[in-house]
Parts: sequence; C-alpha cells; structure tokens
Amino acid sequence: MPNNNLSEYNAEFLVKLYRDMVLIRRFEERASELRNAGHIPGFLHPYIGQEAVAVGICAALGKNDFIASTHRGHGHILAQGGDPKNMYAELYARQDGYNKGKGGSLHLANVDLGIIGANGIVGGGIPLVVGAALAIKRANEADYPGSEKCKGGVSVVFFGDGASNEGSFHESLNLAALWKLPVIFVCENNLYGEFTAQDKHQTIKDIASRSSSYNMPGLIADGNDVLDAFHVMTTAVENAKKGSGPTLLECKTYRHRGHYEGDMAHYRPKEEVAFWMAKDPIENFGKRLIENSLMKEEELQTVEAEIEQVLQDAAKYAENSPHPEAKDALEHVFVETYGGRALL
Amino acid sequence: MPNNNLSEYNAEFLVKLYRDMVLIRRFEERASELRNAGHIPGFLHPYIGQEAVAVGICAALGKNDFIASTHRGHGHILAQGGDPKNMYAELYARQDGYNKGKGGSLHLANVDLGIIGANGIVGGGIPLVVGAALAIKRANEADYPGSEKCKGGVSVVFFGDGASNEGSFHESLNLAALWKLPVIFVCENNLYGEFTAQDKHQTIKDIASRSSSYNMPGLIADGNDVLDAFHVMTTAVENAKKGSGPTLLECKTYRHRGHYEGDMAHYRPKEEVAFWMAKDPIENFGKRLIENSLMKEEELQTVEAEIEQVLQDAAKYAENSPHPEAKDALEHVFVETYGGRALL
Amino acid sequence: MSSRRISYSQAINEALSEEMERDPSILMLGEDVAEPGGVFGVTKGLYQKFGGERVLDTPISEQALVGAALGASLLGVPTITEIMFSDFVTLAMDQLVNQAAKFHYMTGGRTSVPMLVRMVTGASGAASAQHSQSLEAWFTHTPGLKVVTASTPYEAKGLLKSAIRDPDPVLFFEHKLLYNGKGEVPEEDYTLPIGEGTVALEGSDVTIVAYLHMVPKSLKAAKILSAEGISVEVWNPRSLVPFDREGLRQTLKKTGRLVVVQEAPKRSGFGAEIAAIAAEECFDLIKGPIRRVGAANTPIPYAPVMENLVIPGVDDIVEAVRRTI
Amino acid sequence: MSSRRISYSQAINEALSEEMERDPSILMLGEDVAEPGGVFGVTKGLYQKFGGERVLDTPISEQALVGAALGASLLGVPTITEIMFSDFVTLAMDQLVNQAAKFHYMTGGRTSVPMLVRMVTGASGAASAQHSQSLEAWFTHTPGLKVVTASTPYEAKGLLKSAIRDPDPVLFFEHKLLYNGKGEVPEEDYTLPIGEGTVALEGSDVTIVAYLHMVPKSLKAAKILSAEGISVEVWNPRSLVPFDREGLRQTLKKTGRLVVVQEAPKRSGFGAEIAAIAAEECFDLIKGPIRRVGAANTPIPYAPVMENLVIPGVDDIVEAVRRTI
Ligand SMILES: Cc1ncc(C[n+]2csc(CCOP(=O)(O)OP(=O)(O)O)c2C)c(N)n1
Ligand SMILES: Cc1ncc(C[n+]2csc(CCOP(=O)(O)OP(=O)(O)O)c2C)c(N)n1
Ligand SMILES: [Mg+2]
Ligand SMILES: [Mg+2]
Repeated sequence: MPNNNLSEYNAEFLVKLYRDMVLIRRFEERASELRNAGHIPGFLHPYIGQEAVAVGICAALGKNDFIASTHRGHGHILAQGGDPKNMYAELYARQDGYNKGKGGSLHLANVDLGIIGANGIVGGGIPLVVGAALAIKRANEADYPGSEKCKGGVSVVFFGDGASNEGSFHESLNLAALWKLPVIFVCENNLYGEFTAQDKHQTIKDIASRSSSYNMPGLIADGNDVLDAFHVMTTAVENAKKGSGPTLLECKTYRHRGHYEGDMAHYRPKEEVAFWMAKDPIENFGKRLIENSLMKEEELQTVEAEIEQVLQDAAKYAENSPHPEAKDALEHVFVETYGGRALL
Repeated sequence: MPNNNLSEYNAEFLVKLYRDMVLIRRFEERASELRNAGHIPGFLHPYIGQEAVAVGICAALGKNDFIASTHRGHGHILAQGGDPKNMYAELYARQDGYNKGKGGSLHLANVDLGIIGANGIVGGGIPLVVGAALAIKRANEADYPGSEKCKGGVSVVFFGDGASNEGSFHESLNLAALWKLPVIFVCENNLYGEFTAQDKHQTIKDIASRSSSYNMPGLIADGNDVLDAFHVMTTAVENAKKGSGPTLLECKTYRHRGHYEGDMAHYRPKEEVAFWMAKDPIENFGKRLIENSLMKEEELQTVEAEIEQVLQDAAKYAENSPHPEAKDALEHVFVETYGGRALL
Repeated sequence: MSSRRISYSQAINEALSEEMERDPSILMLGEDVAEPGGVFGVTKGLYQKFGGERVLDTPISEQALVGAALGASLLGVPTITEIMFSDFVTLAMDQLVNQAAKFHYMTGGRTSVPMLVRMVTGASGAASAQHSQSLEAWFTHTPGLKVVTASTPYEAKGLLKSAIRDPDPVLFFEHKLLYNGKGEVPEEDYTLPIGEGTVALEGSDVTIVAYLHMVPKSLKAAKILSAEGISVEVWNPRSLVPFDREGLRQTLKKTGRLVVVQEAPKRSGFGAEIAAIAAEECFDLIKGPIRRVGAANTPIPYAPVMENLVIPGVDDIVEAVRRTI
Repeated sequence: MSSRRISYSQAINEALSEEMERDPSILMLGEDVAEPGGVFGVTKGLYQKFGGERVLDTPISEQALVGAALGASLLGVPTITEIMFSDFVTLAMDQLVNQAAKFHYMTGGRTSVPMLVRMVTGASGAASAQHSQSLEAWFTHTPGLKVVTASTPYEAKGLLKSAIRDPDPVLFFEHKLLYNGKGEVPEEDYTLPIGEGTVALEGSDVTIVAYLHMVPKSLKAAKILSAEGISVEVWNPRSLVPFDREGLRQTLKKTGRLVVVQEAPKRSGFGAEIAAIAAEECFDLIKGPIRRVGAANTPIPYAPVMENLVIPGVDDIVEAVRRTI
C-alpha cells in the first residue's frame, strides 16, 4: 500500500488528521502565551513541529488501546482524545484539570481515555506500557471485572532519542519481545535531548536499528508526514494485535522551538533549523490537501477559526475553574488510608 | 592469523594457558570442598567449565590493564594474577584475605593487580569499567600523581548472558562507544542466568549482535577454546589501545555445575550437559598440546601435582591466617573520619 | 479456628496461592519465581498451579520488572512482584518512588496501583554487603508507599493477604532468617489488619519496639531481663506505614521507657522515626532517654565475627534495656 | 580577608573552577553540564575553560554516568558529577548505594572513592512530584556516604571545596531556591570543615535545627518570634554525615528546647534522626516535646496553593516554636 497516497484514504479522515495537528500546534502556541502571561506556573516543553507523529500514531489506535507519554506530552494527549478544556485547566493548576491540579504538564493522565500519563522522568514511561500490555494479555485470556476495558488492545509509548539511552529502554524492549506483548515503542527522534545533539549522545543515526537487539521489527517513519506515521503504525498495530509481538517505530522529526519555554535553542545550526522548518508537517499536509482538492484554502481557514474558538473556550474554562483548596494537597496519597493512619 | 593454530604460539605461553586453566578448575573444586567442610561461610558460584574465557582474555592483558568481574569471579581474578593464598584467605573470612575478610567471594578485589572487583550485583561492574577507561584516557592526556598506573591501559568487564538484559549494559555500551573509550565488554554466555535458560530471558542467540546498537564491533569467540578467546581478545585490545574504541566480545561457554554451590541444576537437559561436557576446555586443550607434542601426558600430571601443592599451601595459609577481630568491622567505612565523627 | 504449625515461607506461599485463587486477575512476576519456585523456595508450586500465564519468570531487569508490575496494576491487574534480595531494589527505585508511589496522587486520585512487592531482606549467612541490607526506612520516607513487615508465620500469612488486597502499592518485607521458623497458623482464611501493632509480650518496666527478625531477638532479650527482675513489654508495629501511633502510646503509658530496635543501620532508620514520634507526641509519658538499637553505621561485612558485631544481637538489646532502667 | 557579594550558584561555580585548576586529574560529568553550562547555569564557562576532555556532557543514562564517575574515582581520578534534579538519582541508586558507598569498606580499606555528586534538590516553581524531592535522608541511612548541605554562598563555596578534596564519596546537596541568593564570599581561597555545625543565629529560649533552604526560613521565623519576645537560636549542622553531635549538645545546653526543621516529608526524614539523637543523648537537657517540622507526607503537588501547604513555611516554623515554649 503506497502509504503516501492520499487517494487511499477518505477525505473526512484526512481532514481530521489535519485538524488534529492544527489543534496541537495552536494549543501549544497558546499555552506558551498563557505561561508568559503568568497563568501557568510550571514547566512547558512545547510539541510544536512534531504534530504529525502524535496524530499519525494515535489515528491508528482505538478503544482499549493505551498510550504513555513524556515531558513533551500535550500533543500525544490531544491526539488520543484529551480535551483541551481539562488540559488547560490542569496547566492552570485548577480543580477541573485532568489531575485536579496535582499533576501539571508533566503528569497529565487519563486512563479512561487510554492515557497512562505524561512523565517527568526520561524513559520512565517505557516500562509502564510493558505492564499495560501484560494487563491486555491477561484480559485476553480471562474475564474479570474490568477486563473488558483492555481486551484486544495494544499499548504504545512515546519517547525521545535521548530516552533511547536509558536502561529502561533496553530492559523494556527485551521484556516485551520475550513475552511477545502487544506494545509499540514509538521513538520520536527530534535530533536533540535537551541541548545535546544526537551525535553527541549516541553513535547511531537510526534508533530503529536497536530493535535487532531484541529480534524485534524496527521501522522508520517520516515523522513530519502524518500519513507515513499512520501507515507504518498501522502495520505495527496489526502485528501486535495478531500476536506477533512488539515493534520499535522511529519517527524522524524536529522540534521547532527550544527544549522548554525559555530555551532559545542557540545550539542548533541555522541551516538545520531552516531545513526542518521547510518540512513543517502542517503546512505541507495542508498544501497537499489543497493540491489534491480535498480541502480549499478557505476551509483551512475555517479549521483555524474553529480551533481558535475551541482553545479560547478551553482557556476560559480553565480560567473559570476553581483553584484547588490548599488542604486538597492532603488527599489522594492513598486509596485506603485506614482511617487516616496512613497519612500521618 | 589462524587463531587456532598452536604453531603460532610459543610453547611456554601455551603451557601457561593450560596451567592457569587447571589452577582455576582445581581452585574451584577445592573451594567447594572447603565450603562443604564448613571453612567458607558465604555463597560460592563456581567457574568450572568456563576457564578458557578468563584465561584467554586475561592472557591478552598486561600492566595498566584493569578487569571488573562478577559473582562468578574467582576464575577472572586468578587469571589476572590473583594469589590463591589471599583468595582462599578471603573466602575463609580471614585477615590475610584480599579484602581482610570484609568482602568474601562476591567482592574480591585488588586494584594494584588491576582487579576492580567481583560484584554481587548482576551488571553492576559494567559501568565501573567505563569509568576506569575514562581514568585511563585522562592518564593518557595528562600527568598527575598516579597517572602512570593506568596510562596506556584498557579496561575489561566480564558479565553473563543474564546481565546483558540489565539497563547498565545498555547505558554503559552507549557511553563507551560515544567516548571511544578503551573498554572490552566480555560477555560470557553460559546459556543460563541462574535457573533460566537464555531463550527464556532474551530473544536473540548472539549477544554480540547487540553491539550494533552502539555502532561498536561485536565479536564472538569459542569460550571453550582458550586460544580462540585469546586471539579474538587480542584484536579487541589492539583496537582499544589505538583509539578505535570499545568492543563487545561474546564468549560462548557453559558452566559445568549449578548456579551456586547447592544447586543441582536439574533444569538443564541431559543432552545439553553431555554436549558441553565433551567440550571441556581443559581436557581438550591438554589433548591438543599432547597431539602437537607440546606437552607430554606426564607433564600434564606434573602440572596437576604442582597446582595441588599450590592450593594445599593456599588453603593452609588461609586456615592459619588470623580471624579478623569483631571490632575491625567498624573500620574502613571512610578514609577520612573527621576524628570519628563520620562513624557515629 | 483450627490451626497447625507451618513455616513462615509456607505461610507466605499459602497466602500467595489463596489470593491468586480468589482473584483470577492477579499476576505474579519475578526472577526465577515461576518454574524454579524462587531462590528461597517461597513461590514453589505456584507456577505449576496457576500456569505460566499468571506466574512469570522475568529476565534480570529489575527496572522493567517493577515498571511492568506497575503498568499492569494501573490497568486493574493486581501484581505481586518479588525482589529476590531487597538490595536489588536499588535498580528499580525510579519505578517505585517516582512512578508507583505517586501515580494515585499525581492523577488527583483518578488511578490506583494495587501492586505488592515482596522484599526479601536482612542479613543471613555471610552474604556480605550487597545481599544483606535492610532498606525499609527509605520507603517509609516515600509518601505513597505502604510498608508492611511480618515476624511470624501467623503475621506473614494474615498481613500478606491484607497487603495483596490493599488498593495501594505495598512493600512487604520478609526476613530471610525467619523463612524456616515455624508457628501456629489457622487453617481457615483470615487476614490481619494493616496499621495495627501488637503486643508480642506484656510487661511493665520498659517497652521494646521491634519488627521483623528483631521481634524474636527482643523476646529472647526480654526473657533474660525477666530473670533480672526487669519486666519488658515487646511491641511490634507490624506495619511501618501506616504506623500505629495509638498502639505506641498505649504501651508507653504502661512503661514510660522506650528502646527501639531495628536491624538496619542505626542512623536514619525507621527506629529514628519511632523515637522521634515518641519524643514529640508522648513526651509526657517518657521517663528517660529513648534508646535505639540498630546496626553499626557500616556496610555489612563478610566475616561472621564482624557481621555479628554489626547486626544487633540479643546482648545489645539486653544492654540497651538495662541502661534505660 | 577581602570579600564580595556573589550568588550561591556563582560560589559553586568558583569552587568547581578553582578545584579543577588545582588538581588536573579531576573530571566533571553530567547531563548538559559542559557546553550548555548546566540547566541551572551552575557549570557555565567550565567547559570553555577546561575543555571537553575534562568537562563532559553525558547521554541521559544516570546509571552509567554515576558508575563511570565511580570507576574513574577508583583509579585515582576524582570526579564531580551533577544530578540535574536529585529525583533522577533514583536511576543510579545501585551505583551509589551498593557500589560507591561500600567499595572502600568491602575491600578492607584497600581502595578509595574520591567522588563528589552534586544533588540539585528541593521544591521550586511548581515543578511537581518528580522534580521537587528532598531525598537526603536516604543517603544518611547508607553507611559509606557523606552528606553535605549548603545554605549560603559562603557555605556553598567553602564546603564544596572541602567535599571535593574529601577522599570519600560525598553527596553535596544544593537547593534550587538558593541559587540566585547573594552573600559575602571571601576573595581568597578558603574551605569550611565538614562535620562542624554553625550557629546561624544566637538565642536562648529554643533551638531550631535547620539546613539548606530551611535556614533562611528559620531565620525569618526567628525574627517574627523575637518580636514576641521569644529568643531563638538557629543551628545549622551543615553536614548531615558526619553530624556534629557536640554542636547539637551545645545549643541544647543553652535552650533545652528543640524544633527540627526539614523540607523533606516529615516521616523518616533526617529530622527524625536529629530528634532521636537529642532524645537519646541529650535527654538530660530537654525540657519539653521535641517538635519536628517537615513537609506533609505527600508527594509534591503541582498547584502552588497546594505546594505551599505541603512544603514547610515560615508560619509552620513559627507555630512549632510557639508550641514548644
Ligand atoms: C531521568 C531523567 N534524566 C534527565 C531528565 C531531564 N530532561 C528532561 S527532558 C530531557 C531531554 C529528553 O530528550 P529526548 O528523550 O530526546 O526527548 P525530547 O525532549 O527531545 O522530546 C532531559 C535530559 C529527566 N527529566 N529525567
Ligand atoms: C541486580 C541483581 N539481580 C539479581 C541477582 C541475583 N543473581 C545472582 S547471579 C544471577 C544470574 C546471573 O546470570 P548471568 O549474568 O548469565 O551470569 P552467570 O551466573 O551465568 O555467570 C542472578 C539473577 C543479582 N545478584 N543482582
Ligand atoms: Mg529528543
Ligand atoms: Mg549466564
């Protein structure tokens, strides 16, 4: 199947991919503004530039599928169905945030939506999806209360080029391969871990090649091409669901901005930045949609306008959401507190 | 160079290889007896069957080279020049032990002999040799008190097939490759991690293949052929010393006994055991020496007799070595105790 | 209730078996816990009974092992994991401390982590510095983790069952030297409540607080002291988190004198927390210095003669009590 | 001695620079410490000054990073390592606890480990549960490690220099909220002794023991209390291991009342150890309950309003002192 051929896909689907990418881009831009305006207290690691990965990958997922994410997680969570309202509310540290203001950007999670969580620890989410896949396997084998929530699913973890040097990467891939678990390990290679370029943190170019250490397929997708990411992911998901085991899928991409809000990213060569800016996943996909008469220029504008509205509403929702009370901090340490004893 | 061709090597060298292997075998057999007789209080993980690896590898090392070892470390330490006297004394938990009775089998070390230590943690020694190589690199670059002790050296770590699934393996190989450090990672694949066969702990057969994840050469040696281990190691050492960086060297071998003293190893198929027993590294090498007229049958017996004497003396030495005093336990927590303050 | 004498390790094995039978979603993971039945034989027969789908041998990959247990637990599959020697938990600290302990909290209570980790702990048989540690205090300092200990077969079975049923991450500490010890255990299903201490021996002059292997040692010490006319109460908190403050207060009401005993190095052990609680909340009851008995602040040496000095012995406890009177 | 006002982070930078100049064998390692000069800018300029052979950026591999530092130190190359957020040390616990802490001991004193690990610690700026922890207590419970803290630029420079020269593994805790604070620091080379506490403020009614960022908070509390006529002595142990027991005793001789303050969760923090030492060794001097102030026993929440409740504030210290009088 020519993965890049728009004619293979129905228009509605393609427009949704485009829309989801725009949503992420604008969500992040606005988050940055809101942070600068003092509404968001914690760190932000913008996903801008990598939208095609999250959207392409999550488009291949359905009910009962789970993702685990990273410090750069907003894109993944939106693509997996996260509501901008509750996400902004969390960034604002309010009661209606997905985590009731307790988590913030680094810990956004919603297991009901299949989101096991962003993560503040580089590589920290990788072992979790091995466990999620183990739960899926158990649910496939047996019925028990709740097993219907993950029967037949796959679990997916996003992580960066930098994270591929953590021990958790190695241990998790080995374990998932050994047990033939339904996991897809999605490495977003954006060429940097913080301020350190890939060639200063590892001696390989294609992280996908590390799959051979586990006798696991290693696939590479153009992470700036949402269809390519979707297509390659579809293969991996099919393999996982039919019991052939995990895949390591590397998406080559780039972040447009610094590592976090405030980083001016002076460590990157101008030409490199220019090269990748020209590969903007949204702009290019929009152009192709127009070229192929799947959308009109005005329709792109309509998408922008709709999303502007969605995000305005979301920011307002966040702003109107009540602050948590200080004493809420003392809740949710445990499910079972033995009459408060466990908290003292 | 035809690595297996005895005529390439001088007779003295070959006899020494044979002798060193016999020393290890008999050292371990006796240790087992001494433990059964109640002289050795702690765990023992016998190296019997793998002697060709330690001897072949360490024969390629010289002054200023360092090894780090494992829980199954006696063979490595003997091959690197450890004195059976001080080793038995340590196993006996006596004052003349290399560690003054504080370490035991799992922690035998002598940095002056280039032995950074056995290790009780699977994979625990792997990062250490990356650091040792860093020290070597520093000594190559600059003069400072002590730099002469490691200038021009290489550092070597032994570890098992089981250890190759630890995160420390992955992180360390990546780091050593990135910094082109003079390290040789020697994986002794004896097909089991404790009671678990290789195909139940990883999905690959050749652990050497994991080197590709670090763009590092991965070599395989017959770990039951001391000359092959020596030959392949020689290449790796040459590369390291000329600045070409690290190598992953897998030695295929087998342990004749259980994981530790007391394990009857019933989990291993009889045919497998028979297959490997027939490949006994010492017996076969002895035969070849005789076939090639490098040693006579009686000379093999002389070696045995000499070693019997060495080990008898060593055991006697250990037995006569004074017990540490109980209060010695309170020493050596720190070099600098600030007048005892640090100990309280 | 009818009962019989079984060993501590058999009591644990029964708890594991009965709980896995009760709840078909529970999985067990660990290094050599399945076919081989565990290095200490504690999980023997479970693989044969529940099959390789439920009892899994893992590679030597502590981080992935604990992380996988957490991931499965998050999706509603309770897990039981063994750390073969608790010293190896140093390789899984991120997954336990940054992930498992904090998930329920960080998600505003929207997830839960029914995860049980069995920690094989303590010094035994000249195992030296990396196979002998008692690390429970670290985890009591990690909000979000529960820490439970057992000192008898009866406690082991009853507390482990409760810990498995607990919806939060629980570290269950088992002491190697207790495995072979036998004791009365009911035939019937029972659980013991987490968060409630127990008076192991009644007395009136001094309270010894002890858990794990220090309980039998303290009982021996009490016997010796009783011959000297000193009446010792031995109180065992059983769970460290949650900790039974009220139980501590009750025993101090009786005795007013306190000796806290732990096997871990004295500095910053859980004994310090107990002493600090007493000095803060029960100061009104305390009649003299609060003494602590713990290991010397050294790594564990190999030679038995040194190990004996480092690890608190019956003598050390006796001596501390004498000095308290 | 002439002096000038510089920031805490500059004081650290100077100590690092001067020590690396003094000893050409020292290496520095960490994530983004070299070319980028560190996430908090603390190592700025050192890469430029000493070159890429001595100041090394590492991959994101905490276990290998700490292990490599240890290996180099064992061969006589002292190392300085940064843990960017001390929370990430959870990934390197084996190398620190099982290896570095025990090497000198396990080898019967035949090796030494001149290894310094800089631990960037504490809550700051809504960094939430995995970037805010204060984990020093764990390491005080690990025999073989020294634990040093700094609360002012003067302490930071003088103690860090001593710690770098120390032949044993030292964890040096730096609090993020202190980095920008300025203070007087001598122009000349100086060191401060490890193992000696300091009276940060003289007083006679109550002693507050505090370290790291709790020192400035305690000084503020003392000011408020002074207006109420309560004279507070603030004593800062500076190093936790070794701990200056004599210094503690001296201040308690003056005041007889003790409030121990730490940022870490209250349960099983180093404050418990201090309280326990006082209750054991200074019971004769103690006039009332020993109070502890510490974080709530929760993970660190994101919302500032909640973080403020969890992390001990000046109010909490004031209140604890009032209750002690
Ligand atoms: C264990 C750990 N080490 C270091 C950090 C600090 N840190 C946060 S993001 C990051 C870079 C991650 O790089 P990569 O995995 O490539 O992801 P990217 O930021 O490029 O999306 C680092 C070092 C961390 N959060 N966790
Ligand atoms: C971190 C850690 N996990 C588990 C163990 C227990 N253990 C000791 S040896 C061993 C097996 C090691 O297998 P391998 O690396 O293949 O070495 P071999 O014993 O075959 O020489 C295990 C699991 C340990 N010592 N350290
Ligand atoms: Mg990256
Ligand atoms: Mg093996």
